[in-house]
Amino acid sequence: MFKKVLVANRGEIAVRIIRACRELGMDTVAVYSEADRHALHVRYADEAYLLGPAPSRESYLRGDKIIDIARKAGADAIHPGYGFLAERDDFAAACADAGIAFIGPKPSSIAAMGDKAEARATVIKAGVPIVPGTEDVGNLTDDDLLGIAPKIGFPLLIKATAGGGGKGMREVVNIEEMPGLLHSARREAESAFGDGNVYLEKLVTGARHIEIQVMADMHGNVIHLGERECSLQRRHQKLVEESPSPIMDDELRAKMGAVAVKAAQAVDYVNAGTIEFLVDKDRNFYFLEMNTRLQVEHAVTEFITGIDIVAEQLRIARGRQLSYTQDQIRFNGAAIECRINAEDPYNNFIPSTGRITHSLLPTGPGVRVDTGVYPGFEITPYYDPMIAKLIVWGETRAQAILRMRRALEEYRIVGVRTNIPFHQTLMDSTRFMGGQYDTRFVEERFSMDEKEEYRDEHAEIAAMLATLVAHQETERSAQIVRRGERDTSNWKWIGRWERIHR
Amino acid sequence: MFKKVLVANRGEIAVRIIRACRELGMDTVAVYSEADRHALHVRYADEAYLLGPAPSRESYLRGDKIIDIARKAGADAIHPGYGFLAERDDFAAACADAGIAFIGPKPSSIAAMGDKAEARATVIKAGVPIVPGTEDVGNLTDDDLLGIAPKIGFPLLIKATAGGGGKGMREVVNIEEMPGLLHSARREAESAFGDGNVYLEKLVTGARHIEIQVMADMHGNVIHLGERECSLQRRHQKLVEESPSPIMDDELRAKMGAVAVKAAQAVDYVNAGTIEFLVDKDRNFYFLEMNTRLQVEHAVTEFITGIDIVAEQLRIARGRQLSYTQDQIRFNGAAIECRINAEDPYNNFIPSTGRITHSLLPTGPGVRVDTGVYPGFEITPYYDPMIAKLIVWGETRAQAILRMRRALEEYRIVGVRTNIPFHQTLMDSTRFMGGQYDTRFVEERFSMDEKEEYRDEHAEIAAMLATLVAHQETERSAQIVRRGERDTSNWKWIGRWERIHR
Amino acid sequence: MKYIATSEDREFQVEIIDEKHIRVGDRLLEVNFESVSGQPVYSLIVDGRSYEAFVYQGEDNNWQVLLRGRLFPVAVEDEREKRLRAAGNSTLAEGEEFHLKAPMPGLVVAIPVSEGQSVEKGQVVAVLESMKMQNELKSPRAGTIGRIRVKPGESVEQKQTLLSIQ
Amino acid sequence: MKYIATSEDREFQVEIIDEKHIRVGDRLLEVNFESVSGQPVYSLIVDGRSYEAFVYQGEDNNWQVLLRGRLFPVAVEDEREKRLRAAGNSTLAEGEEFHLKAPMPGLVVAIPVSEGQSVEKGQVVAVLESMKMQNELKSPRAGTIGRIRVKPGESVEQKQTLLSIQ
Repeated sequence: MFKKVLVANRGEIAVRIIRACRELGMDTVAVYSEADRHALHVRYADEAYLLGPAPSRESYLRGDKIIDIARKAGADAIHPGYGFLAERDDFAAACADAGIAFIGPKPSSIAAMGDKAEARATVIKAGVPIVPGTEDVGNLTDDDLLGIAPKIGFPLLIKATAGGGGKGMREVVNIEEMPGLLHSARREAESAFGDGNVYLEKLVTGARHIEIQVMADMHGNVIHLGERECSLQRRHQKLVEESPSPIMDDELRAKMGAVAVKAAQAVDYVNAGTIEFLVDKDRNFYFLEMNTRLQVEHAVTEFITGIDIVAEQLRIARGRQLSYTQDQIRFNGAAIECRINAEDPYNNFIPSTGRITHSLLPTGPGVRVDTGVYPGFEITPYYDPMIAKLIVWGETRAQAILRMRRALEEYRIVGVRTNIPFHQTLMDSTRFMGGQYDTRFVEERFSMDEKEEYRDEHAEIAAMLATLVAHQETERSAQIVRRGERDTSNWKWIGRWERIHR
Repeated sequence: MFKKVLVANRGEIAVRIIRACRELGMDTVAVYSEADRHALHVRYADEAYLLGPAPSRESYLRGDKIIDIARKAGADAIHPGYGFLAERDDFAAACADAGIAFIGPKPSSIAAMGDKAEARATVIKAGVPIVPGTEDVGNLTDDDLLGIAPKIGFPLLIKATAGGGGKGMREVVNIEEMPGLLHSARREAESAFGDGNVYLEKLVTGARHIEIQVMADMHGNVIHLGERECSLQRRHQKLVEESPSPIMDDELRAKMGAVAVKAAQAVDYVNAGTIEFLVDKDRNFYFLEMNTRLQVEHAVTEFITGIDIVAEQLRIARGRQLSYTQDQIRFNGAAIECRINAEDPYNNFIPSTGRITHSLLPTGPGVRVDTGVYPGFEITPYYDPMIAKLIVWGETRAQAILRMRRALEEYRIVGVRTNIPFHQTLMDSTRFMGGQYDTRFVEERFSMDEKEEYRDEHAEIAAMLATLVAHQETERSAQIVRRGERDTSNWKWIGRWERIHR
Repeated sequence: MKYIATSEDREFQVEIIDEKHIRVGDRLLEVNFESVSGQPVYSLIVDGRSYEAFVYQGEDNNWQVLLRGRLFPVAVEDEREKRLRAAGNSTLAEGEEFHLKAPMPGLVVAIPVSEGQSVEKGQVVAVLESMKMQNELKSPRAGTIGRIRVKPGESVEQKQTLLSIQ
Repeated sequence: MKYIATSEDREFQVEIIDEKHIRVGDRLLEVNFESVSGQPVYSLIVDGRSYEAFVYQGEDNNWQVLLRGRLFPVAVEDEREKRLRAAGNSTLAEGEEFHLKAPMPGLVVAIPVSEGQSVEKGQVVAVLESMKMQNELKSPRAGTIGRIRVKPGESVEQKQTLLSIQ
């Protein structure tokens, strides 16, 4: 196996990867920005090197520096995690040139799937169904796109060809607003990926976002680890993922799994990857894109399959055969993940920064928390607001939901606002419990203050709590006033007042 | 199911039970001593009632008060956890009289197994092999015992008939020291259980302590969930448990499991229980005792079977059938538990008390931490020093050990000393890795400072760290001196000196 | 001390009697109220029910109570503040002379204005001490200070006129 | 500042050069040393290697370093302390006159004894300031103060005799 692995990432995923390396007896090298000297991945790694200033472009996106550090430290592999350099084929290629194993697919696969338009063309050849849209490869002008748009029909989506995570994505309901949206989409894509190319895609309404986890080794073996339901999103950011999907059955899973494997094979894929599909009301599924890297929500699949995906990534990258064949994969129970973000769900989800002063993690049976923060750590505005992933497992989906409610109720993070209340409200919503939701549910049909009867029940308790705290504060300030009086008597003080005001 | 369950315990097990209740939609009632107002089980429960002063006899052992509270709060069941009132048949009976379900076996079963001498007699009838010793029921005088001792042969053990957890247990190597040991054993048993009766048992050398988890419902179904290896003990206190046992195979497991079921049936057992066996070098096994309650180390079994034992306890107590048949029980992978105690492994394991100022829990795949403490909580001298249980799962025992090392290295508890370094040293010991240990290993053949080469490697780093901290301290105090100088110049100060000393 | 807490559009009369007792409406309740680890996390046991919540202070008397995964905005006023507000809010027509009255019995700490001085709406015209706290009394409108009837150091009765504003 | 740290029966010469550099023996090392969350938990990155340890103070100059699951007792002395110890330890026969010498250059802050005064073993006979710290010089044995050669406020050279004890 590898002797030393450099983890080119930060936060919970860097910690996750360091753990896998440690459990496989590999030394770990962390890299960090000036904002992250105290970060958990720096504390846990065997080695740590400063990359540069806080902004990603000057630190975690500096592939050149990272490769230099890997050389200097004698690391024989680099794990990119997700985000940052994970889907940059040039970085993967540079690693190869430097004789360092890139723990992920070949640069050509990243390139093929990284350019969304090319990806669509590639998988179409492989007979994979896709959402109608601009079939041809990118580099289309606004005029081209404005011409094609009516043929595709509205509503439609503008998507960045280099994109991901909703960056550079715009929804268009009519031709009039399209030029402006094209402009802003290109600008956003440019700044996010250094590539302003966009393409068009029909907007499938009432659709679910379901992805298939695939694993492929260098010996041509490709398997899938079932699906993850990712429809619960806000501004194209996933908030909750679960597996199995409430709408899934063995037959559909087998069909989608087979197609996912085909898509991976179409780009000669190696290592862990995820094929995202759109599934419409009639359970027709369409290829959306492939994430050629470890997914944030991989732990959901780890829970129901018992497979350590990151450890398997490391084995594969070392040239090992997959540890499992497709028919050895068993799905056991149900798993749900809630992404805990430092943002205020009562204030339009604006990001919340600050020092974490206190924290209490939910634990116990079937609960897993992957996090990169701890009491005393400062949440800076430089990076993703996701500070933790709370994942639970249950024998059934119902049990998993009950366990998630229990875990969310236990979770305490003080110092920054978090979206935990959002998740608690969601877990209580009948729509979620019924599994009846689509990609628009959170934005269009979900409200933070449902369950009135519940609120009435607790309004009085809230009144008592606020009053008790207010009283305590009053007492405290009163004491301060009293102390003040001892120093200078009111009379002197009043004298001063009079002098001033005469 | 039950509407409201009172948890007659504290610490991690009270929290564990509250979690199970919550996940089954039951309200929970906590009871607490004056020392535990801030305890986690009080914070997590739906209701909480004060029992009395810190000492257990005035709080957690006050069965009468607890039943009154249960009545007052309208709880329809009481879960005793382990320790305290868990194995008191009179308390179980009092619950029944009060019309409150006792989540555990019938009083008669507790009584039968609670009196160790009677237990031996009972299981012998059922054809269960036992360690040679005083076969007849307790109430033996010192003279009786001194007379029987030579027939059993030395070395032998004095054990409290009402006992458990090594309390009132003494090892006797010759007849001369026996009277004194009998006296101290009786005194300890008297104060621990209010019953000074003791019996004798042959000391099996080189033995392993292996227990079988059984579950029985009210409909006559009894199954076992495999074994837990508990040989790693210090002063008869378990420190590490694992399953499967390194010496176990399917055949022996089946045999011991069948015997365990027989022993449970012999006392018409209901709910979760554990049969402890001594296994000698030739893998002959002898019944030691039955713990008629939930075991501290139950989570080890939960990990490898996927069964939530506490949830199952609640269902059984409600009269449900067991959710599983024996042949549905599958053992998957390996699990290890380390008991994290607030004690100093470098200072003869003396208990350490104080306020926890900082804590960082290990998380990630296959790691579970059950704890009742958190930053800001005060560890008092009144209760058990066990503040947390760290349990890990791995596909293989080797992977579990590597994961446990990883988790122990991550675990930070500041404010009290803990035995984490003991566990880290143990996990590195070749004997443990080889699974070659018995009940005497920790006390007789284990040392905290093995691995010299390792120490040499880190001696210099330790030197640097100590120097850097020392330097920091020096600078700090120097600054204080400097500040002092600003107030009164040295010359004035010296003048004072001279006046004083002339 | 008596407070009026408004939560979910309902007014609750909450009286803090002592460390362990409060009265809500006419119900006397035994409470056990503790801050956890010195954080804005509070544990409340009231008649056996155990609650834990985050309580953050908003502007003025508004508090945010995060309880069981729900946010409850609560406005808390004590009687003094309520009277002050009443006093402040008492609307009045221009020109008409306004008599500033003591909202509660207390000690006149300062009269930071002098007769004939013109004042802005909301300007502090008197500082009154009661319940060991100093309360600023503001002018309800712009105008000129008329007769000042009290001097610093004097104690005044509730409703006693302190000064007038023309 | 130079220190001598004894760990695992080995002496390490550790010199603190500045915030970011130390010298161990003759190796110059770049260090990044931080306390975590204001706890006695310290993170040390030295030439890229990342270590985290609990560091507790024992008696005097003894420190307990809990590193990677092992406890390392470490004794840390700076040169001054080592000299002081040397000075204090210098054994001598009864009767023989002992000349107390300055263990390091510095300023005489106080001579809390007077000539002819009898002193106990270990009694403070001089206070010397150097490196912004005041160091008490103790009598190595019981005796009588002979001639006092320095006055408070005077600065002295290393090894300069301060006073004698008969």
